[in-house]
Amino acid sequence: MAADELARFASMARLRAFEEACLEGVPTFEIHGELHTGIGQEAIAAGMIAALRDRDALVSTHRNHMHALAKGVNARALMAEIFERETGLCRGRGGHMHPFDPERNFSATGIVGASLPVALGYAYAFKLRGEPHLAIGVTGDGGANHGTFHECLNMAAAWKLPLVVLVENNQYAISVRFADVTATATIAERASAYGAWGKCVDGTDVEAVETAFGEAMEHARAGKGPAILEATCYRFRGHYEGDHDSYRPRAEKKESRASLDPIARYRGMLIARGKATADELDAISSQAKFEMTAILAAVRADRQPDPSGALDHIFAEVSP
Amino acid sequence: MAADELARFASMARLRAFEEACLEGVPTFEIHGELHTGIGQEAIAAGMIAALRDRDALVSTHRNHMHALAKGVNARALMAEIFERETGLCRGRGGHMHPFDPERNFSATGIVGASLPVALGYAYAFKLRGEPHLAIGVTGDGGANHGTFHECLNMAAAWKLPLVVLVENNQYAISVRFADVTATATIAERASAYGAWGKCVDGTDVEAVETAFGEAMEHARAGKGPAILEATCYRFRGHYEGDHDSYRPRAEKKESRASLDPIARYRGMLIARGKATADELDAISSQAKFEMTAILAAVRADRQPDPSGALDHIFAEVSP
Amino acid sequence: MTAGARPNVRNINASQAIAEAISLEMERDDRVVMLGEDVGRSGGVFGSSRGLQERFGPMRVRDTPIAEMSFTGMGVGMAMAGLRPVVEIMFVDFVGVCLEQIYNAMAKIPYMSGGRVKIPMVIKTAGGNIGSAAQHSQCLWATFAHLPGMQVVTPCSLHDHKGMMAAAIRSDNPVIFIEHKALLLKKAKDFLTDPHVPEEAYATEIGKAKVVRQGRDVTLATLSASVEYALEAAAGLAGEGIDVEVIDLRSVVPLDSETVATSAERTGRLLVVDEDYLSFGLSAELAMRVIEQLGPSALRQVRRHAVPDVPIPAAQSLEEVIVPGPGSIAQVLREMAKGA
Amino acid sequence: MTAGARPNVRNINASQAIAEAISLEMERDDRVVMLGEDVGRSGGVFGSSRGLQERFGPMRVRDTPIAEMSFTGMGVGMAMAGLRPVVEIMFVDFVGVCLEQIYNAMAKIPYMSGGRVKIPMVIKTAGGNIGSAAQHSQCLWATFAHLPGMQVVTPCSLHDHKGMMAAAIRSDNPVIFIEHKALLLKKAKDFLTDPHVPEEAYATEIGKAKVVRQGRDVTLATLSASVEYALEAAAGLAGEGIDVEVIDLRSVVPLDSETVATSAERTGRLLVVDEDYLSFGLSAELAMRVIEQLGPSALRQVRRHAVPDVPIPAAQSLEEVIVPGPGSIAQVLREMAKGA
Ligand SMILES: Cc1ncc(C[n+]2csc(CCOP(=O)(O)OP(=O)(O)O)c2C)c(N)n1
Ligand SMILES: Cc1ncc(C[n+]2csc(CCOP(=O)(O)OP(=O)(O)O)c2C)c(N)n1
Ligand SMILES: [Mg+2]
Ligand SMILES: [Mg+2]
Repeated sequence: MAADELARFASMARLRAFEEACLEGVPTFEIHGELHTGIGQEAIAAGMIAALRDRDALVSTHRNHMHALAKGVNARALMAEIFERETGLCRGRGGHMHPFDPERNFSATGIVGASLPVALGYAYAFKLRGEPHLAIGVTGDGGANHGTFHECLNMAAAWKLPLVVLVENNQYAISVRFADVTATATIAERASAYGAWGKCVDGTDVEAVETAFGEAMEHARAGKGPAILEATCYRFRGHYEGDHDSYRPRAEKKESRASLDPIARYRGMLIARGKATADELDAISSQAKFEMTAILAAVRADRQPDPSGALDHIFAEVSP
Repeated sequence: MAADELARFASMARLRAFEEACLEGVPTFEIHGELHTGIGQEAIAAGMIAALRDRDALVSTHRNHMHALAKGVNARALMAEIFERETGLCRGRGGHMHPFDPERNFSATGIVGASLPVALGYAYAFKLRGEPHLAIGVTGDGGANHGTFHECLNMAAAWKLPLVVLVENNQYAISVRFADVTATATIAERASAYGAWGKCVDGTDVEAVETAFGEAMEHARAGKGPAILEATCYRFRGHYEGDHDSYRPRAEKKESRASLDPIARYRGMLIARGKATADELDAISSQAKFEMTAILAAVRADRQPDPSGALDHIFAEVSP
Repeated sequence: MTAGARPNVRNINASQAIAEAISLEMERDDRVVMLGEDVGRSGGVFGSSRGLQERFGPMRVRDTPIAEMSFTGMGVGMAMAGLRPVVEIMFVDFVGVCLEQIYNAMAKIPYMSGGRVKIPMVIKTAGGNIGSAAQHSQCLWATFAHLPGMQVVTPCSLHDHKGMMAAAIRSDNPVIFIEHKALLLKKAKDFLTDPHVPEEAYATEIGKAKVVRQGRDVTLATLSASVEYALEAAAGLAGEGIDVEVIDLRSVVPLDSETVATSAERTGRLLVVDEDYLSFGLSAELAMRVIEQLGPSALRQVRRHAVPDVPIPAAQSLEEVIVPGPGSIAQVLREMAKGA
Repeated sequence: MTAGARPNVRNINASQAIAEAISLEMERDDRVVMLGEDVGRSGGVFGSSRGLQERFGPMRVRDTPIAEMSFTGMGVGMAMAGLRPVVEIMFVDFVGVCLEQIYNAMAKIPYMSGGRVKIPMVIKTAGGNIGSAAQHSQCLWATFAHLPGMQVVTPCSLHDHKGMMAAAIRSDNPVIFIEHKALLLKKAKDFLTDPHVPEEAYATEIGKAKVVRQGRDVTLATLSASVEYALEAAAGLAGEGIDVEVIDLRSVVPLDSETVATSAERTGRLLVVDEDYLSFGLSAELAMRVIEQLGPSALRQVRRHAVPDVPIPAAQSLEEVIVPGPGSIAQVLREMAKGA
């Protein structure tokens, strides 16, 4: 399965290169609001790709770019949206926290706790229509303490809806430490309160995520109700670009970046396994960087939306 | 402990007599909004009395009269409030869903899911000030599916706050059956999701409630964090007076009224135990009825609030 | 005056008219689904979804737990998945637990997606005073109307209850449909406004106000149950020689201020009656739009009569002086007729 | 024009002024507590509670999980238990998940309890546009103001940020304190309004508007960051011979329409500038109150300039034409000065 292994590595490389390209838009004010990247958390999105199908629905959060790419959203259109261009996925109206791709059943929200309900709606629609698709709702560890976590898992379980709740547990909600505001050691163990499937996995190990996510999806597909997959990880940058991030100890950040980098880890694993050489993997990384740099250049040539369209799209029809 | 047993019986008799007196105000439009009574659920409130202390806080729901009485709220003032009188606990402004008695740290809300957060605030204040008081938040089975259940238990557990969550599980949220919308067989088993204490008790058995509520209070008092006590029961009347209640099968209602009446059950137990005769217990019931009838008569003689005061109390101080 | 005498008028209430509209729309379009507390087995606490679950099954008519934030968001997800959900928030007062999904998701996604995503979703909810105190009596239409991206429909006549619910369901826009508890249980024969409800499916255009009584002296614009109160007041005043034009706004968004301005220009006097709170609400917005249209000096008098920024008290003696009713409306009209 | 040159002016930003106010009030009164996301270890995402947790400990300055509905209700319970909580809702846009506890509990309990219970509670939250798109840019002061029982404070000057936060904490009433993100990080030297922040504790009375620039031609009433924009516009127009009177409303509830009416009566022209949504908001309410006070024909012109009922777009090119700024304000003023 060397091909799969290289594909996984390439996915992670692409995700990181995409985020790094986005970073370029901050100092230039091309992205004039805030920006949240998922750098350091690539193994989770990459680990989802294998099990995701085209019509599955994925509803993400403020930290959504990598999930969008995993779901197959066009990178050029996504980056253009993040860079506030008319060519963006949403014509520059939505911006980086609110990308919508109806063709891929992908969406996101900037409001914590607001993603799972929408995913639940997709799950319900799939069940109602007898479709085999699944709905995946993403939340952070912080979002898992919001009431919607409870409400949605309870409903999904009571009605056996095909919902997978993916918890990206990076140990922090901005500055607030998971352990300081959470009753249990993991989110996954709450599964028992809903008769749901639950597992906590090392979210910096792309293969472990892929396996566990596959299991979660199978559980939901089998009509057994919701699954909670918690993937632990560490956020490598500030909560948003510009965050002082002084709430995380310097040593913790340093150590985590060294030991929890999913790309470096997988690189080491593949070399140790003799699946690829360092040069081969570096070439993949370069290729990803090249692709995203090209997209960035193209996006930068695009226009911002024409101000005359500022009032378009509020209502679907002209009000009578 | 015959004295305790008779006191318990008397408490339940008083609670029921109070509610029955309230019923009188509906056809006369003295209570011109809706009215929710707890008839059939007396063992729960009565079972709380032994462990409740004066400064403990109790935050109740739309079905709050019996909790208020259990907390020691003055029956005359409470009934006057329900009957919309100037002599009421809140001068007729609050009405039956919104009684506030700051001296007893008793309050309620008409919004489902809104009681536990307020109770959590009391619990936090008690801990902050190093006071030994406990906070009790009441919810129905329906309210336990609201997100606040999760949020509050999580916070109370993370911070080891002295909170007792009392769930009155009467199997229905208006017409919606507990089992149709709930993932687990009990609410109490969710305790594991919060590392909390949890127990489900027969809420039509006043002694069982008293024992279990005492344990829950002890747990919270010991600084071990929140306790969930679920008490099963059956609502004998419609959700509110005037409810068609056709969503509950006739046979179910009949059987439940016969087998789950906490007062009849306790009456039978006490007679069987030889603790009291039927006549003695009937005398207690008559006495309760007499007391509440007298209060009702007094309340009926009270005035409604003077219309000229309709704009009072919006703000504490005159706005500058 | 009332419909009792009229033939061809079924003596149904507004809840029945609504249930009929939803039923017909569910029949026409199997993407239409309904969800909320007690909408299924019970048929709605006011009966406005009676019979639907029996007819369309529990998947299309879903009783939910008390979890408004999540089932409202579920509606948003359903709409994105191609369904046309009607989500009931039993009383509008409860919207504080789920406004998030309504105003940040439902109402904004069409715009945020650059027009790529439509949210054909109806929030159906009951407002208004029938004696239920501070947490169960509010109207709150202005709360929704202040937030962009949703139409806000507030029918009064029986005819409109059915027609505007159908229009709301057929609309590709998010619609807030606010019922008035007093109208839901009011029967055709007791309505002053149009009580005629054809049995077949029909949709009534959203966004047009209607002159429900013509008059010379004062223009009274209002909505929902207050239209009935206004007509009652106007009928009484006719005997005193005061001739009131009554306009049923029918929706708050869109707000048909043109119809009001046309009338007010003629009468020179405008009264806005509103059962919602006075300040930062419908009354100022409508009056200002009329003034903007006609110029500041076109009107001799402008008055607002609404709940005076106070929570609704429980006691009837207090509620009566807080909430506009036929008596208080008549009083204001009398004052205006006496004035310039 | 700016404070750079002035001695005695500490070059702090509004976040620091607020943190200082809270700190002094916590020192004066140990019933004052603060809670919210990131208010503790991080000192607030805008730094407006920096240093408080170190100083007063984690029980009095509590970092919460993301559970606004419950921690807002917790604030209500704390207030009933005798504390004086300051609850931070990080961005006002998030209020949709917890409005319930704000408007049905915090704001109504004083009335519902017949005056027996006071809720001395402050909701502290940041609004306003700094490029954060539809779900992180709203102002929403009119949403609160429409609902009775809470004061709504919207400071602009640095001096007011400190003084009004202190007043809000000392008040026995529920207060919504809405900061503007652009002001929170703006330093004294860049303020056009009063940048002077005494180090000692002081409280500024809530409910009085302030004329921050005198002028003959047009009365411009506004609030929050728009006061700065208005002053900038007015300064530019002075060179064109247009003399604008600028009024800082400072609070939306109470709304000091008297001060505005007094000015507008003199100038005959009223412009309300509002960074909140146009319809069913502050602009109509204020204009109507002025008209009610002065009579319909006292003003030659009334204009409203606000966000035109559209979600805030992400792209700067769109945001700029949606949100009132110095340029667009100047444009409206020019049109008004040309008119009657
Ligand atoms: C309802 C709501 N409250 C607060 C916020 C502000 N906020 C945005 S992201 C965030 C932290 C989220 O933490 P987590 O869910 O762990 O996700 P992470 O950022 O760590 O990926 C907060 C508090 C918000 N957007 N919505
Ligand atoms: C947020 C909210 N949603 C809905 C309601 C309407 N409502 C009032 S009581 C009730 C049912 C409550 O059920 P449960 O919690 O089991 O209490 P019970 O009435 O059975 O005692 C509902 C849906 C409400 N008051 N608040
Ligand atoms: Mg996190
Ligand atoms: Mg129940």
